[in-house]
Formats: sequence, C-alpha cells, structure tokens
Amino acid sequence: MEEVRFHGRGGQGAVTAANILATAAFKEGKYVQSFPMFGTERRGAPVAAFVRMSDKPIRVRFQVYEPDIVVVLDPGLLEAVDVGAGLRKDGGILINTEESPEEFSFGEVRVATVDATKIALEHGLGSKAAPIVNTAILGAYAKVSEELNIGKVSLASIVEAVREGAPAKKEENVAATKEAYGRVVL
Amino acid sequence: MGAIIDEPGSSVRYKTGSWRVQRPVINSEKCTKCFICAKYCPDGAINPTKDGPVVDYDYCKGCGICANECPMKAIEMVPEVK
Amino acid sequence: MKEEKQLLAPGHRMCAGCGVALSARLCLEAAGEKTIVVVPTGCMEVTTSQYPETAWRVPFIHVAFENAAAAASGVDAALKMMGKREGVNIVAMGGDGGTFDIGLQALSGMFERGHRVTYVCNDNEAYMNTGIQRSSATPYAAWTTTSPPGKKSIGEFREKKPIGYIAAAHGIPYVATATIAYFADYQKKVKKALSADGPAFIHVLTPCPVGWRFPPDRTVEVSRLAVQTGVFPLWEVRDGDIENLRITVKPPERKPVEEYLAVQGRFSHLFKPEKQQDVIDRIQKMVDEKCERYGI
Amino acid sequence: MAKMILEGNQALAVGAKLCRPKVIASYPITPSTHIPEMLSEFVANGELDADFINVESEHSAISACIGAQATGVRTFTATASQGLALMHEILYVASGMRLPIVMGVANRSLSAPINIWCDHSDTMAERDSGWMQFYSENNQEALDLVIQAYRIAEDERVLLPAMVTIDAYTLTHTFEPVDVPSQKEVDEFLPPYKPVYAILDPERPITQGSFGTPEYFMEFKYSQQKAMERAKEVIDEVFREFEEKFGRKYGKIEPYRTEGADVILVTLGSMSGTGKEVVDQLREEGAKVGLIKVTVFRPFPAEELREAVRRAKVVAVIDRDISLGFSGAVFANVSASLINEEKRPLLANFIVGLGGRDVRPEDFREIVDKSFRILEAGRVEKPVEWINVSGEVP
Repeated sequence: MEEVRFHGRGGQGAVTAANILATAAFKEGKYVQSFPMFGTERRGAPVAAFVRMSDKPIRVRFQVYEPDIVVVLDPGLLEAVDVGAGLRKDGGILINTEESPEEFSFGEVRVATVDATKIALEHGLGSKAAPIVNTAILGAYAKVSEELNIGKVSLASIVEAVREGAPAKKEENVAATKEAYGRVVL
Repeated sequence: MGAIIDEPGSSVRYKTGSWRVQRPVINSEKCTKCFICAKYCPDGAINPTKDGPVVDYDYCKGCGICANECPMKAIEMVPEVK
Repeated sequence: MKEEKQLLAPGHRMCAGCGVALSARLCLEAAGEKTIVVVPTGCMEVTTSQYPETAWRVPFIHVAFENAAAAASGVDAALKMMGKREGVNIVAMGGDGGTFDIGLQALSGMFERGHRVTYVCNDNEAYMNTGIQRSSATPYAAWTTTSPPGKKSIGEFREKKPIGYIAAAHGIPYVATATIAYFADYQKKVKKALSADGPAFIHVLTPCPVGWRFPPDRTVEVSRLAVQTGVFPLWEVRDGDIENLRITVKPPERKPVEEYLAVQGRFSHLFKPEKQQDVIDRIQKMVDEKCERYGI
Repeated sequence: MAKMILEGNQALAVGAKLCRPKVIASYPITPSTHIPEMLSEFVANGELDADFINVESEHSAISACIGAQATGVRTFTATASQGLALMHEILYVASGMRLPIVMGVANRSLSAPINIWCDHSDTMAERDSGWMQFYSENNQEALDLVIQAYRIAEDERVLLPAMVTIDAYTLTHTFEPVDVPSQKEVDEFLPPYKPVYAILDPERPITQGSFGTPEYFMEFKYSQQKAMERAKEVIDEVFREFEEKFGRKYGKIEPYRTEGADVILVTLGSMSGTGKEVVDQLREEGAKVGLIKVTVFRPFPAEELREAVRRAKVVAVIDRDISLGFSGAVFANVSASLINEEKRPLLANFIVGLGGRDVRPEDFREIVDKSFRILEAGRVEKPVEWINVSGEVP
C-alpha cells in the first residue's frame, strides 16, 4: 500500500486533487481510498488530503502518518506547516514553486519542483490571486511517481480522471496536467 | 399494532353521561327548534330531529351550555336524581 | 332536519363545557369528512384518542407536543406523492402551548415552506392539560398556577403574544381569528382557510371553564363577551396584508372589559379583597387602543 | 452494477435513492450534510421522484417523516450527533407507532465541548429508542445496509424503524470504490412500499398516535420487544437473500479469524478494518487473536456472540463511546450476554477514539497486549480502560 499526502489551503482544491488521483489509480485497477484531513478549516487555512492505493482491498481507517509522497500545492505552506512530517526516507516530495529542487532539503527524501502556478495561469485556470493548480500538479505527480517508482499512476489515467473530475474548463485543465508532466524538475 | 385504533368513533362505547350532576330538560312548548342548543353542545349530545332537539343522556355531561344559550329559555337544568 | 354524523363522536373525555371540544366539532363540521386531523399532545389529544377507543371519525394522527405542524407537513408531502392530495383537507389543531410556545418553530417552518395545511389554534390561554400553567397566550393580569397574583405580582404581567400577526407576517394566504360563540363566522373562516392555496391559520379563542374559573354553562357566553368587549376582535387577513385586516364581526357597542373580567375567577384578584381599578383601567386602555386601530 | 468512487455520505445517499423513498425530510448537520445535499440534487434533476422537505430542524425532520410514513409512503432522513439528540423523543414515537422509517446517521460525538468528529455516543444514546441499528465498516456496507434496512424494517413481522450509521469523516468524507447495484436489481430485492396498518385515508379513518393507559401500555412495549426478537430472524433471511442476489455477505456479527483465538476483540464501525489488519499482523507473529465486528447492535445478537466467543479466554470490547459513570455501551451488552454462561471468558473494556481521536494500529496492539496480560494474570484488574488518553485533565 502506498500513501500520498496533499498540502494546500482551503479552497485551492487539495481535496479534489486527492480524489482525482484516487480515481486515476482506481482506473488502473488499484484499490483506493481518499479523504481530507478531518477538520473545520475554512478558505485560506492550511488543509491536507490523503490518498491510499493498493493492490489489495484497503481496510485500514486511520490518518496517514507516514506518506510515501507529499504534494505541496502552495509554497507558502512550507513556512507554516511541517510538510515533511513522517515522510518515508525512500519517498518523495513534490512542491509547486518556481525554484529548483536544490533550494529545499528534506533529508534523504527526493525533492521535485514544478511551477504549477505559472502553468495554471497560462491555461487560464484561476486568477493570479487564486490560481487553480491542482490539475497541473497532478501531471507533475505522474512524472514523479514514475521516476521514483512509488505510488505510480500514469499520465494517461490522470488525464482521464482530470477530464471527468474537473467541474469546468476540462480541456484547459487537461492541457495544464500534460504540460506540468513535462516541466517537473527532479 | 402501534396503538392504532381502527374503529372510528368507538368512543361512543364510553358513556360520559355518568359525569352529569344536572340534566337539561327541554320544554317542547317553548322550543322553536332553532337548534342553537345542538350547535353549541361540546359533546355532540343533542340530536336535532324533526320533533325538536333530543338530548342523548348517554353522553350529555350536563355542562348547561344549551340551557344558557337557548334564546327561548326552553331548557332547564334539573339535578340528577340518584 | 337531517341528522348529521358527528365527525368528533360523543364519548370523548373533554371536560363538561369545554370550549376546545366545541371548537373541534364546529371545525370538523365545516371541513367535512375528507379531512385528516393532526393534533399535538394536549387536552384534546388525551381525551379523544384513549386506546382502544377514539372519538375521531376522520383519519387522525398525534405525534408529540411541539411538532404538529411538522407532522402535517409530512402528511401533505406524502399525499402529494401518492397523488391523493386533491379533495383532502389537512387540519392541524393545536392548543396555545403547542402553537404559541413549544410548537412555534415547527409552525413557522410549515408556513414558510407553504404546505397546504389549515392550522387551527384552540387558544385557552394557558397549559390546561398539565393544570393551568401560564403560556405566552395568557393575558395580562390573569391568574395561572405559575403566574399567581401576590404581594409582588398582579398575575401574568406580560401581554398576550400576537400569534395571528406572527402567522400573517409569513405572508401565508389566510389568517383569521374566531371564537365558538360566533360559529357561523368561524365555520365560514374554516372553509376559506381550506380553500386557500397554501397554509392558513385560524386563532380560535376557546374559553376553559376549569382554567378560567367560571361555571361550565358559560363557555359560549364568555367567548361572546370577549368579542363584545373588544378583548378578542374577530378579523381576517389575506396574504399577510395586515394593513388591510378586515373585521368580520363588529360588536354594535363595545361593552366595558370589566364585564368580561368579572365573570372569570382567574381575574378575581382584581375585584377582591379590594377592587384594583387601576389595573382594570389599564386593561381597558390596552383594549381601547387595539380596537381604535380596528375601528371597533 | 457499476463501480463508483463514493464518499460514505454519497454511498448512503445513493443507497437511499435506490430504495425510492417518496418523502425525504432532512436538516443539514456536519458531517452528514452531503446526504441531504445529494438527495435534494437527485430530486431536483428528476432522478428521484420524491418530495424533499427542507425542514427547520432535525426534530421536524423526523416528525415530518412520521407524518408522511403514517400517511402511507416510504421515507428517509439523515442526521448526526446533536441532530440525532434533538430527534430523541420523536425516535421513540416512530418506533412506538411501528413506522418503518430508515435514517442515515453520521456517527459524531455529542457536545460539550462541541466536536464534529467521530465517536458512537450519538447512536449509543438512542440504543433504547426501539430503532434497529446497523453499523457500517465501509462505504459499501453503508450502501448495502440501507437497502437491507428497508427490507427488514418493512417486513410485516418487524415494522420497526432502522438507523444505518457511518463513522464521521473516516467514512462520511472518505472516497473509495463502491459497487452500486442497478435500480432494477434493487427493485427486484425491495418491492414498493405497501403500508400494512399505518395509512391516513379518509376512506378508512384510523387513529394513529393514541393515548395508552397503564392497562395497555406495557403490551405495546412487549410487542415492540417481540418485533425486535423476530427481527433477528428476518435480518438473517434478508442478509442471506442479499448475498444470493448481490454476492456480498452480511451477518449480525462478523467473526474474523476467531478460530482458536485466545483473545477476541469486539469492534463496531470503521475501526474494524484497522483491527482486522492488526489481527493479520499479530497472527503472523504467532499471537492467537481474532476479532468480532458487530454490524447489528439493535436487536443485539447475543446468541451469535455467545457462540462466537465460546472458546476465547479474553474478550476485549472496544467501545468508541462511553456511558459516563460506568463503561462503554457495547461492553455492557456483551458482558450481559455472557453473564449466565457457566464458562465464560474474562471481559475487558477499552475506550477509544472519542471525538475523532484517531484509532491507530498501535492502539489495537496496546489493547491486545493488555488482553494477553489479563490472560496471564487470570483476572481483570481494570475492567474499563481508556486508550491513548492523557491522564492530565485540562
């Protein structure tokens, strides 16, 4: 079983990202579970969402404490939240930032970065003040999972899930997803 | 089942006439058959008939509204004789 | 003269001279047998539906004290879904406790949602089922077991809640007041209420010989006095248009409220050991002000 | 049959929709709000032919359901926590009037302090209300149990209301794949609602909700108790039929690796899955431990439970609720079920996960460790123990 944790802010779509990722993994025949951090957080507050995927039925029902992959939707959260908490040594962390991976240190954990905000805005997803980065970052996730061979979900499945799950601008979201896949820095 | 009562109006088995300490007696000579008494009876114990109102003593509780409201003062409340 | 089937059968256990019993009879007579009755917990419920006998010859349901309007909403919805809504009346009959107080939230919900239910409040101005405790319908200066007069009390010290206005403020199609003495007026209003395309509310004053402390033969008389003194004006309002409230029974000449108060033991502390003229005057003034607004 | 990824609330809502309720009355409350939201959407877009009553409180929600069900249609409502507590008095009315209403409940703690997370205090507080109670382990069970609950509740031998529960967040807000049966399949399993006694019809006037004096009251309660007892059989029948039709097996209790187990854990709801995972691990480590999941809490399956723990040495009942001043509610029922057994296991109660505190694998391990220590000692020193709680009270 592999576990993924998303960090975002209320309203940024971290929960939707987790659901789309779970759907994509499900399309590949995996058992999945996705759920939000159980809280009352409102718009703007830090939130987290989780995905479990496995070849066997998933029975466990507790929060994710030791994720294989962490995805950070908002670089501003790095200051506020211990995004690396519990992260497995052989795992990876994917951060939405314009900076390169060398700028970050999470021990032995591999760091990947992608400027999902820029990609999202280029495709007209959200505004400068509130870019909608969750679909772009999922494209990056496909690449990272492939490279690390952990929590692997193909770009094709993610694209399909994005197309189904995006409430609006389906093709723009799909384009952003595909583009981010190619722009990850590892 | 579920304390459902499926016999409508079965309360007629319960004779409230025994509650009465005084009974209305209609003076048919004074009565004009306006049936105000029947209209105002809380117990539906006065039946309007072609011969005038008839008190159903099985149910009349003896409240005396009929006597009080009768425009002709044709109803008298008399003590129940035990 | 045809003998009509009483839809509220004799053998019910309401007190001798009960105003509520008379109100229920008159209401059902006007509504007819295609009527479903919803009743909250109270005097009427415990006296008419004592297992294994029922006084009701129409479908009847009681659920609890504060939810007659909600239960009636469910009946309305179910009939609609069953395709049986047309030609059937839904009448909820609650007391003042179940309507003014504990049931007000459910009532407001029912009004606001627009269920086609005629809600009749049989107001005897206190919690009679539990033994004459004050409700928000209890009038100023009345004795109840929880608003007793004493060295520091005049009895109930607040004015009666304007339930009819509260109902009308929801903008529902029809709101009226009525009382048992004026049965023709009352029954006409029941028919109007039932033909309204939405919720309707009729506030019926139903004197209680036990709680108001007068002899049981005077129930109708006391209800008539309430109208003749202007204590309880009879009116109707359509679509919440309170500006155009219509008086339906205008007493030819208003009698002094003292006549109404004096016949009721619940106001006896205003007359003895010594007469409290100031309080009586105050009540008269309250009534005068109201009646002037209504032009009666 | 289609596989869909649904959160627990959605699974419950979809399950309810497939049962074609005609009147739904519901009031929003976290974390069950998505249920009425989804159902109102089904009604709005014509997928479900029902009247959705936007009531002004949970009290009115259940009252409107009673009014509608008593008129003659199938009804549904959903709530959680304070909402269920607000319904409390009316729950007794629904069962006393023998109206087979089905309700979804998101298990959430009761205030104070106010808390929106999972525990079972809300439904346990209604265990005496005459409602059947079905606890879901996952979203599939939520959907399946709603469908089965209607069948059981409406059976003429039963005619009792039922609640189907899902744990706050761990199920309500968790997405996972769920097999959604087709409408046709459900229609074949659950016939249209035909009221047996309770109908408000001017053509056939009856009185419902009558006044019961001491001469009659006890008989009515006795008949409810009898119906609960008959429900046990009906539940088995319906579960069997469901398995035949849909291939998923249910039991009032579900024993998991209890064969040869010295220690048996008793669980309810979503923690059961985590418990099974830990049992697997411990079995691999050589520990003789098993688990019993209680799916039906009312009527309480005492007979099955007695049988299932017959050979165990220690039974550790894990309660996600607490009857303050005594023990967890499940423990009280389990121990009462065993009290007349000549040879019975030692019984211990562990209180976990109140107000959404996570129930983790290490909590299960701790409980198992403690249970084996009880086994070694041959006695229970502390019958009720709280797990993962700081002794320091703020």
